[in-house]
This record gives sequence, structure tokens and C-alpha cells, in this order.
Amino acid sequence: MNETLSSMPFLPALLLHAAIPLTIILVYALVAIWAERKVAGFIQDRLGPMRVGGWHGWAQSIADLLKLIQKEDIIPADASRFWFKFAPFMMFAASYAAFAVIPFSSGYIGSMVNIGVFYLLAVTSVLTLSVIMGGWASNNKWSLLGAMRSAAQMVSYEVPTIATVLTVVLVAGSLNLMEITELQSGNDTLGFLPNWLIFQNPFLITAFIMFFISILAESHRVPFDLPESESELVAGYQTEYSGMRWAMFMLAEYADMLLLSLLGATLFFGGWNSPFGDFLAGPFWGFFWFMLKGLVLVFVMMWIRWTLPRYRVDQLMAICWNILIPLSFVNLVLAALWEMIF
Amino acid sequence: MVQAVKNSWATFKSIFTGMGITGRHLVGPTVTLQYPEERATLPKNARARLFVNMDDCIGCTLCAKACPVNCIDIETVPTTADVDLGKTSTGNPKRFWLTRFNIDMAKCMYCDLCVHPCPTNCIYMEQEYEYSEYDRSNLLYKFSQLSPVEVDDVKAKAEAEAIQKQKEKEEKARQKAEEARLKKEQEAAEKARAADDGTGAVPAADAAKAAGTAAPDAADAARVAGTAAKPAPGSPSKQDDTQNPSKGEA
Amino acid sequence: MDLAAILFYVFALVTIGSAAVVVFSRNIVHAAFSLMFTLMGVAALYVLLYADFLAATQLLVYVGGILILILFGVMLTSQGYTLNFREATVNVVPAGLLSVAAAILLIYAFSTGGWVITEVDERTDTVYDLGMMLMTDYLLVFIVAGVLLLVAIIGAIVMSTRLSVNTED
Amino acid sequence: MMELVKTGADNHEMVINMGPQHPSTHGVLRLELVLDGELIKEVRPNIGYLHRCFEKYAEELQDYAKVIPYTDRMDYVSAMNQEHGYVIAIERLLELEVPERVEYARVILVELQRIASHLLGIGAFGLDLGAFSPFLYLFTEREKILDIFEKNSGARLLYNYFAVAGLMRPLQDDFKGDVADFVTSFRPKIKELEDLLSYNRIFVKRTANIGVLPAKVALNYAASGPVLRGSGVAWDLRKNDPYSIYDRFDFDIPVGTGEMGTVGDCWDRYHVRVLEMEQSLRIIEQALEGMPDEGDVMAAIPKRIRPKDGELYVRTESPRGELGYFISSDKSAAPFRIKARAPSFVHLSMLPAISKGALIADVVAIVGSIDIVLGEVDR
Repeated sequence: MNETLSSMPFLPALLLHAAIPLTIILVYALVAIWAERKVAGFIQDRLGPMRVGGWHGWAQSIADLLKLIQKEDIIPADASRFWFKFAPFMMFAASYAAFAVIPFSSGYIGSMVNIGVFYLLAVTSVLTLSVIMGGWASNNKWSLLGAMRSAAQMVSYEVPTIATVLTVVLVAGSLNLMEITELQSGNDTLGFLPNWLIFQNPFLITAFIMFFISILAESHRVPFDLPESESELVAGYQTEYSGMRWAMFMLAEYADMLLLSLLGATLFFGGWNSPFGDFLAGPFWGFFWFMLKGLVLVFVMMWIRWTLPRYRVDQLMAICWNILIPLSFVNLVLAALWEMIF
Repeated sequence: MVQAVKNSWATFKSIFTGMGITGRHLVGPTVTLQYPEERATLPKNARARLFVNMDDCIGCTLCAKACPVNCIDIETVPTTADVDLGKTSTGNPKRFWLTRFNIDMAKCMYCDLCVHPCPTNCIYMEQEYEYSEYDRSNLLYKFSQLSPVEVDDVKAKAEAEAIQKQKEKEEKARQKAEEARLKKEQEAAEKARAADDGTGAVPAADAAKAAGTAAPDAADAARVAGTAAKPAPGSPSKQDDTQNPSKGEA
Repeated sequence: MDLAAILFYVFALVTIGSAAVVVFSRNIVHAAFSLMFTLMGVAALYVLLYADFLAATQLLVYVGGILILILFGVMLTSQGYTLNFREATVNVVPAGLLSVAAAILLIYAFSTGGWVITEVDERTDTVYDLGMMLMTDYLLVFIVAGVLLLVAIIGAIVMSTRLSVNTED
Repeated sequence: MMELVKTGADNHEMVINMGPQHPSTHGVLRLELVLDGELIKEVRPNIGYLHRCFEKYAEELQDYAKVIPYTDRMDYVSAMNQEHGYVIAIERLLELEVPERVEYARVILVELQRIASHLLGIGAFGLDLGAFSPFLYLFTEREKILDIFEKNSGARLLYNYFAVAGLMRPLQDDFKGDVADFVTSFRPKIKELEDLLSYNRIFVKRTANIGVLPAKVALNYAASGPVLRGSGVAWDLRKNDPYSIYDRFDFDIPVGTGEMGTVGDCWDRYHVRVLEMEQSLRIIEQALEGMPDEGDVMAAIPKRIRPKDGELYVRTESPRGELGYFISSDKSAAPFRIKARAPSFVHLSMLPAISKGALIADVVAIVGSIDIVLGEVDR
């Protein structure tokens, strides 16, 4: 697909490049919001949405979206209007931009830059800023508290995320996500396991656990959903938002969740590689496997969300600074030693 | 360090235990009803909406008196002598026209207190629970079976009878007073005669006493008749149904 | 004018415009938010110069880290963000003189300097070169910078532990 | 931009309103929080948003029996217990004898209601701390109790089922079977709750050593019920001042032991409730055994209730603590004065004392652990 795109004129190719991840995000967000409610429902012995669209209320998210589009765009009287309006778009733009370096299949990646992972982490750090912006501009004390919590949380958890990603980069020897994925093709670890990085180095297993905890915190999921904790801060930085702007926040949240899950799938679980070697391989099946791996991680995130209570803000920080950061750096060094020895 | 590892292990273990439980529920059966399609069968005891079987109501207003929120509003008119409303299914004779029997379900608090005093068991709680309305005034349930015309008719009749009765009473009282006056005059005449005789002093005093008591008697009778007549002309002004007179709320 | 040039001017305008907002805004939080555009504009200019690693670093460190710290500082210090700067500051004359002097100096340097114009070197792998340079030519500087940061971190830890922090966890 | 406190000496304090519309104030409670960052400097509870003049209205009703549905609406989560205290008070005023079957039935109903109330309290507590699913699991169980109540009384929340010296409606034939079924099906759910919530490390971290209420302070504030027992004081009116027929049953008083932290912390208060559900099950089992199968559900009572001159105070153990009714009678059909001593109100008064120095998230935990019902606080 990249070859086809490069042969096209510049502007249409650019638009197509932009449209593909956008379509994936939008479709995914609609499905994920519905799925989240279904998972929540089934876990709680309920059925979740059942009414819109026939089979298990599959059209619920679409109906919600239509409703949100029609809703009045309420801006608080004393809000800082420009930044209040701007924050949701910036948040979505940041998580959308990061999809540029995700290798969706062997045939498609938005941009084949050499600093892929690094670019992704850099762009997602802008999310923090948009959360602060939204929370501050709402001129609501709860929103501001949520925004401050969020900023502290995301800045802190970026460190263990980067450290664990660095461990993978160290083992793989590349920052380019496509190259990292290609490295993991084949099925010869211990004779039968796929060549996924998580099976390559025992310290990558611990790295994955820490990575997963960090991305839970980065994407504001329970037990680290403090910025929006509804029973404490009402809804944190989103309190004053309504209608389409609120939908943008939700979209960005879910996109962020998918982004980080896909990053995890790429880094640890072989990206678009089929788990059965050459069986069901190829660009299309690659996309299927890749999304499947990402969505499994998303599902685990949902499962955790509907099981656990949430941490308190100081405990959250203590986990990050006292446990995750030292451990992830020790892990990095150990992984490097393992690579040197074997 | 050892403690930290232990703590972390305990945390992971409890998280996995919790996820195991939620996982079991994830695949387990659901417990909810899909409401508009499936409906719970309410037990026969369930109290959801007040209903009055007007055929059995005798207008005793015990339910209205029992209601703590004054949501029952009853107005009765006594039947006239020529009408027999019959008996209820429990055998109680019906002696009143029920010109108004309103229950404001918006006020009702489903306490069941009105159900128990009813002598004919005609007011009870139904199991119907879907009766929400867009307009609050639709929740004012009017149970009276009489049309406004009939109500006027019945009231007029009752009024006429009341006036008739009052007239009879007044007539009686007048007759009584007349008799008393005649008696008094007679006694006065007797007394005069006795005075003429010079012997009847004691009976004359008696007669004077009797005359003194008879006059207040007559006045009393007139007053009783007056009160009986009073409510009749006053009642038409109370007919406005939507304005629920909350008399007990003072 | 090719696309790169158009993009350059767009980003340059964004950078300068938002920098002007930073300077002239009366609300310090607005200024801080505008600084974000400045930093992003600079990052975009880096990209146009084929310095993609530097651009990402710019985003990660300045936008994701320093700017948030600035916002923290602004919001957490008392009254800081409710304070509106007065438009006419007391030192307007010295500041004006100084800026004019600096501008003259810059324009002079710009117009008289001998600029060597070379072809743009389309590097594809800046990361590798950067790593090599840091580990060979600039190793000493790199290590000194690392030691400096270590000292700063230790200092920060010492300062923060003086507050009675609940260590039990 | 933001309102800075003018009254305090430090201008980095912030006053923030938690409630009256806030998900974790359990109703319309407004807490004025004075914050330093996220640290609580002061909590000022503001109540009265749900005030319905219960006491004054009871005096105006001109009938002692008419007050019973109003007692339901005080602590609407445990309406049976509210009625129980009130009818006991009237029975003592009139010196009435209550039929045996009624006494047993009342104990069973009241203990079921205690379980239902604790299920809601625990579930909502979990919800406050972010655990959503336990809340709904517990609600499923609560629904079963409410089904039993609905079958017998006709209502699911506000029953008006207890009458003076009796029950408003006869018990259903399968009452005993229903209750026995519930008891057997409920036991494993307590175990599940313990695994899912009580001993979840995150939950423990959020509740242990938080909002510690020492026994002495609790006594000074006249705390009662699970809040007092959570502080390690074995005080239960069912044992210490038995009313109804509670002296016939064998059960324990669970107290806070500081298993996860300090005695009297949020976890202890929470766990006392879990253990109390177990004890309630024990009482129900014994009551089912002792309850006569036949008998009246209504004693002969005077048609018009006109107690003789006098006043009395009756206290019962509601799920939230000591629920007392003070009734002063002047021979008329209406009580001269009714005063309800609501445990939630008493417990809310110590919130400022135990939440000083905590974080916002801890206030949520503390409010959840003292389990207030605003209908009872404001009455």
C-alpha cells in the first residue's frame, strides 16, 4: 500500500494517508465505547445497551454520537473561551498524530520515520498539556484539580513508559516501529513460540508488566483514573464540557487507549505478525492480527476497570516514583546485560 | 525490600482474585429484566396505585380521615327519601350520593393507611404501576360516577329536601311556640281568675315558670333549623374540582 | 516557491506570532499556553531542517515537560495566575533602549556576516550519527552533563525529603 | 479566576464545595472543604437540603398511627428499622402486649433490612472508591430481600408494614421458606465480597489508616452502631439494652480490630458491617426456628390511640446506630412532642474531626465509611 501511495500525486496521497488512521480511530471508538458498556454490563450481570439497532444495541454509540452532535455547546460564562474551545481539538490532534508511526500491517504505515517510538512518545506528551488547558479554561475548581492531577500523573508515568520502551528498543536495536515488527517475524523461539520480543528476553516480560501499568495510568484508566474520577472530582477536567467538545475528549481518550495498546502489541507481541508463522499472514491478515492483539489489551484494560477500585493520588505517585521508575531502570540494565551475555 | 516484594505480590494476587471473580460474572448469567419487553410479575400484595370501587363505597370518609397527606377528597350529599341507592356487596346500605371522590395520586405516598379502615373494602391498591403523565393534573383521579348535571340535580334535590325538612322543623317549632303561648295565655287567664279568687297564688307562680322555659325552647328549635339549612346554599361554590380544597392542612 | 518554503513561512509565522502573544499577553496562563505554539513551531522548523530527533526532543522535553512545569509553577504559586500584568511597566525606557540596541546588533550581524550556503544534507538516520557523536567526540561533555543532572536530581531528593513524607508504602 | 479564601491567613487555601450535587455525598449533603492543594484543612458540613419537618409534622398529624409512614422516610434505606423503633415506643406507651409471632416476624424483617442496608452502604462505599461492580453484585442480593418485603408488605422501599402491636398485613404462607432460601444463597456472596473488595489491596490501601476514629473520641461524640464498633467498642443495643425479643438470640458483636491498619479506621468500620451481616444471618436462622407457624399478626388495640400522660425514650439498634424516639404524650390523639435521635446526624458531626489533614479522596472514603443517609440527617 505504501508503494501505491508513493506513486500517487502528493496531495491525494497525503489526504489518504491522513484518512486511513482517522477512519480506524473513528470506527474503533464507536465500537469500543459500545464494547466498554457491554463488557461492563456482562461483568455486572447486566446486558448493557440493548435497544438501538437490533442485535445487542450495536448502534448505541452511533445514536449517542448523533445526540452529542445536536447538543448545545455550553461554554461557562467565566471560562477562558479560546482555550476552552481549543483544548479538545488539541487533545484529539495529539493522539491522532501519534498514529502516524503505527505499522498497521506489513503494507501500511503512515510515516516510516526512523525515530518512530520516540516521535510517538513526544507527541502523546502534548495530551497532558491539553488536559491542563481544558481543566484550567473551564474555570471550575474541580476541573482544575483534575487537570493538575492529570498533569502530575502523566508527567510521572511518562518516565517508566519511556524506560520500558527503551528496554525494547535496546533489545531490538531500532526506533522504527516497522523495523521492530519485522524483527519479530518467524516462529522459532524454543522451536514453537513466535519470535515475539516478549519471548526473547526474560526481562522483557517484567518490562511488559511495567509498561502495561504505565499505559493504564497514561490513558487514565482504573485504577489510575484520578483525573476524571467521577466519585471524587465529579468528572475532573471534563466537568464543564458538553456536546461535541466532550465527545472529542472521549474520542481522544479512547484513541489514546488504542494507541498505547497497539504500541504494546508492536513492541512486545510481534505487531502484525501472525502467531502461526506463515499461516494467515499477508498485509490484510497482518492488519487483522495487529488489531486483534491491540484489542485484547484494550479488553484487559476494560476488565480491570470494572474490577478494581482506584488509587489515591499520592499512592499513585508513590507507585510510580518508588516502584516503577527504579524497577524499570534496573530492568533496563538487566535486559542489556542479558543481551550482552547471550 | 522483602516487605515490598511481599506487598507487590499480595497486590497482584488480590487483583487477579478480583479479576477472576469479575471474569466468572462476565461469562455468567445476567439477572436483569429487559423492561418494556419483559415485566416483573408483582406479588398480589403489591401496592402501586389506589383504586376505588365506587359501587361499594358508602361515603363514610374514613379513608380521607386516615390519609396522612390529605390526598383523598370526598364530598357527599345525603340521599333524599324517594331514592334508594341500594346496598353494597358487603351488605351495607348506601345513604349518600358521592358527588366528589378525588384521589390525587401525585400526592399519594402509598402508605396503605386508607385501605384498612374501609368498612366495605372498596378502596385498595392495584398492581398497575405505569401511569406516569405529562400533565400533573391528569394524576388527579376522579372516581365519582355522577356527571356534573347529575351532581347538580342531586344537590338541588338534597337542598330542596333540606329546605323542606327545615320548613317542617320551623313549622313544628312555630306550632310548639304557639302551643306554649296559648298555654301561657290560658295560665295567665287562670292566674287572673285565681287572683280574683284570691286563693290561687301558688299555681300562678308555677305557670309563670313554665312560660319562661317554653320561650327559649322555641328559640332553640329555630336555631337548629337555621343551621340545618345553612350548608345547602353554600355548597355550590365548592364544586370546583381542579382546585382541590385542602381543608385539613391548617 | 515550493512546499517546504511555504511550510517554513507558515511555521515561522506561527512561532513569531505566538511568541508575541507570550510577550504581550496580560494573563500569564495565556502566555504559557501560547508558548506551546512557539515551541511546536520551532519543532516544526527543526523537522524542515531534517533534524527529526531534535524536533521530537523539543516536543518531549519542552512541551511535555518544561512547559507543564511552568504551568505548575504558575498555577501552584499563590495568586500567580490571577495576576494581570500592567501594560505600562516602570522600566519601559531602559527596556526599550536595550531592545533597540539588540535589534541593531542583530541586523548588523545578519547583514554583514559571511553566510555560507550549502546544499541541504538529506540525512536519513540522524539518530545513529547523534549517538555516535555523543559516544565519541562529545563523550566528555555528555558525561559532564549527566553528572550535572545527577547532582540536580540528588539535590531535589534531598530538598523534598526534608518535608516529612510518609515513607511507608 | 478562582476564589481565594479571604478569611484564612494563608492565601493559598482554596474553598471548594463538595455537594449538594456530588456523586459521593450520598444525597444532598454539602461539604465546604478548605483545601491546601488536595489536603483538607477544614470540613464544614452543611445540612438541611432534605429537611421535611418530621418532628413537627408528627405532632400535627393527630394520630399516632399516621406517623409510621413518615418514620419510613427518615432513613429510607432501612425503613423497617425506623418503624420498629417507633412502634415499640407506642407499644410501651400503651403498655400493649405484642403477639409472639409478630415479634419473631419483626426481628426477621428488621435483620433482613439491616443486611439490605449494609449491602447498600458497602456497595456505595466501594463505588465511592471507584469499584463499580461490587455495588451491582450487592444490589442483586438486596433485590432478593426487597422481593421478600414486597411479597409481604406490598412495597419495596417504604413499607409502612409495622403497625402498633402487629403487622399491617398478614405474612405470606411461604415467608419462612423465602427467608431460609435467601439465607442459604447469601452466605457465599459474603465470601465473594471479601475476596473482591475487602481484601483487595487497593481497597485496603484506600481505607486502612484513613479517618481513624479512636474509641474515646467516638464515645465523646456519642457515636453508635458500626461506627462505634469499628473503633473497637463492643456496644450493641440488641445486647446491651435488649428490646423486642433480642435477648433470646445468640449472636456476637463484631468490633474493629485494626486488622489492616489502626483500630477505628475506614476499613474497620467497613468490615464491621460485613461481619454484622453474618451475625444478622445467624439471628434470622434462630428466629426462623423459634417463630410460631400460626398466630395473629395483630393484637387487639384500642381504636383510638390515646396514651396516658407521660414521656419516654426508646432506643433501638438501626443499621446506622442508636435510633431513639423520644415521645411526650398529653393524653390527646397526637403526640405532644416527638424527637428522633438520628445516628447519621450524630456521625456526620464528627466528620470535621476525623477528616482534618486528609486528602479529598479520603473525605470521600470517610463519608462513605460512616454511611450516612441524608434523609435521616435532615429528617
